[in-house]
Amino acid sequence: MNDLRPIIEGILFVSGDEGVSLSQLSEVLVINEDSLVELMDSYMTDYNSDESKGLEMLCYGKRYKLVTKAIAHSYCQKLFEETSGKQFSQAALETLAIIAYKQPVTRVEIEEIRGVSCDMMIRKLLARNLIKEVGRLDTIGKPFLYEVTEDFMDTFSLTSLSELPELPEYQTVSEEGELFY
Amino acid sequence: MNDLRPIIEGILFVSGDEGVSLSQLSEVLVINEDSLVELMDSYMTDYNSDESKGLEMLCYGKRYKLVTKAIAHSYCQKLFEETSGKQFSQAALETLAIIAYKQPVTRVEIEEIRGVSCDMMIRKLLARNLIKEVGRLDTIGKPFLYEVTEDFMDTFSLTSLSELPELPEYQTVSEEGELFY
Amino acid sequence: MEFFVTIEQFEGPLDLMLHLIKEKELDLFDLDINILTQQYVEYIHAMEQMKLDIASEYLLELATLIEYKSKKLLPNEAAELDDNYQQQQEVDLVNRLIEYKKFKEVSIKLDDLYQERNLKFDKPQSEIVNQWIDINENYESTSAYELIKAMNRCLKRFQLSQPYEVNITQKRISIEDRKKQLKINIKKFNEVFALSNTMYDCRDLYEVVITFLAILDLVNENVLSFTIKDDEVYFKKV
Repeated sequence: MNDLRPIIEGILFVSGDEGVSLSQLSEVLVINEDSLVELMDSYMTDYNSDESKGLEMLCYGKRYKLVTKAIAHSYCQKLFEETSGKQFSQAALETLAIIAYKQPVTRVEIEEIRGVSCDMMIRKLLARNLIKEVGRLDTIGKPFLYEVTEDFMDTFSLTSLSELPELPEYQTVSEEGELFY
Repeated sequence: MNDLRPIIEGILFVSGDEGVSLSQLSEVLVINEDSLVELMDSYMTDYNSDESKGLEMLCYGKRYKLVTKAIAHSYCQKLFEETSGKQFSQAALETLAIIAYKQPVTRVEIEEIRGVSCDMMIRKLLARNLIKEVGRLDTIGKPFLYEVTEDFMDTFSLTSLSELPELPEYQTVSEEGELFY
Repeated sequence: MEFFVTIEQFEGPLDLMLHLIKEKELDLFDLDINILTQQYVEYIHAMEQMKLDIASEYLLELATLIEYKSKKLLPNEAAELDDNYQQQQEVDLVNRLIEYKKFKEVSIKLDDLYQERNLKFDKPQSEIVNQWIDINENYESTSAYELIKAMNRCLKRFQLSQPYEVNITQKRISIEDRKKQLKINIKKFNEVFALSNTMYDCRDLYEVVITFLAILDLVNENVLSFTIKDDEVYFKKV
């Protein structure tokens, strides 16, 4: 099976920032997805622990891609004037966090938690392809439901949503004024 | 010096099809060109004789770049032929996006933004009736101006171009550390 | 009372309340809403006096808090039902604050993940892929967001490919360095060459001027001699 590794590296390289999905790989390599996941897991472990390499394999959602290791960052920045100074605003991060943890979720639900209007922010996040519409809730006004995208997972280095940092647990207060968990 | 290798691999990776010139590398790595040539020669020999790799390092003129080894080519070809059959290629989408957002626009302007030649792509999009010629710009060579068509609007379910998702604001190269939104 | 934090620094009324709770060392989990209300009202008033625009969300929350406070101040003749309503309101506010606080905290962790990921670069899809895609098929209807995604890719790449060479020209070559370059360049020239030959690699006016000054220097140092014929200056290696 190891002779597939160079081929996989080649495919990931050509695909670039889009990456390749598990199902695409499984189709072209003619190998079933379960075996492929196993193969990819061990390949990724070996790949990412090889210190002679300048590249790293990422898995997000069910896509794989190659990126440079962090050590090359400052050099690449020098070379390309990269604009990695780009940062998310607190408002963007909060909105993304709510969607990621509560998805699928409507705009109104997000606004209830944040206490401010999120209309513009949602449109910006849609435009950045970090969230997507996944249908409508069957209620008055048929509001859109939002979920995060694969791009979101890639942007925040998540293999799956289960890798999201744990949400802090606080006791909430019941109506009787008692605390419950 | 071997600790420079992963960094070099990272730089070559990021620079993609364009590759990196010897002088750029020398400047970024703060190493004189003669020593760098030596370093690159031995790195390239090692790199290209490593059968576990799916990539290959090329040097032409005084530029270096990474490409996929030939063994992976038929798989890559299959991948992009089969799984993206009815979808737009990245190149097609990019060209269409530029025309839609910037129309009327000349081929040269599109190429400036995409950074690659778009001649073939424009001909394909014209043939598919997704874009049309709408006159010529009154400048040297009288280049054609392009706009998107009704078919384009249909394909992307738009009733007017004003419905196009808002483009996130990009910083110009010199600005740094500003907020996304 | 002085306020050092302006309202623009908050993500909304809940964020402001959390700030006040922290600043006044109130206990979120055993919150005295009277104190919070008083702090909030004072803050909003101070901001208003500074003629800052205050978004309607803040004012809405202000109205709710004032309603709450005024009801508490009223003589307790109202029905018991109102009492329950009071308590419910209090509980609701605290729970909203707790819920908001959770997401505020986790968004900081998300930002850490982003910063980490940000140190790793992608590469664009290889151009060769274009040769493999047959675009003469009928296209499936595609979301307009695919367009913006494509546009984003272009713009990002456009920034990435801002030629590094531009930076080098901005560094501005010195006359001394240009002289060294010229000495190498003229080895490739014929015995006699025109001034314009020496300018072939100049990219802007600055470099033309520097080249001219360097040439003058070389003449001065007797490396070159010159003669003028028609409108062109010719040089000869000495």
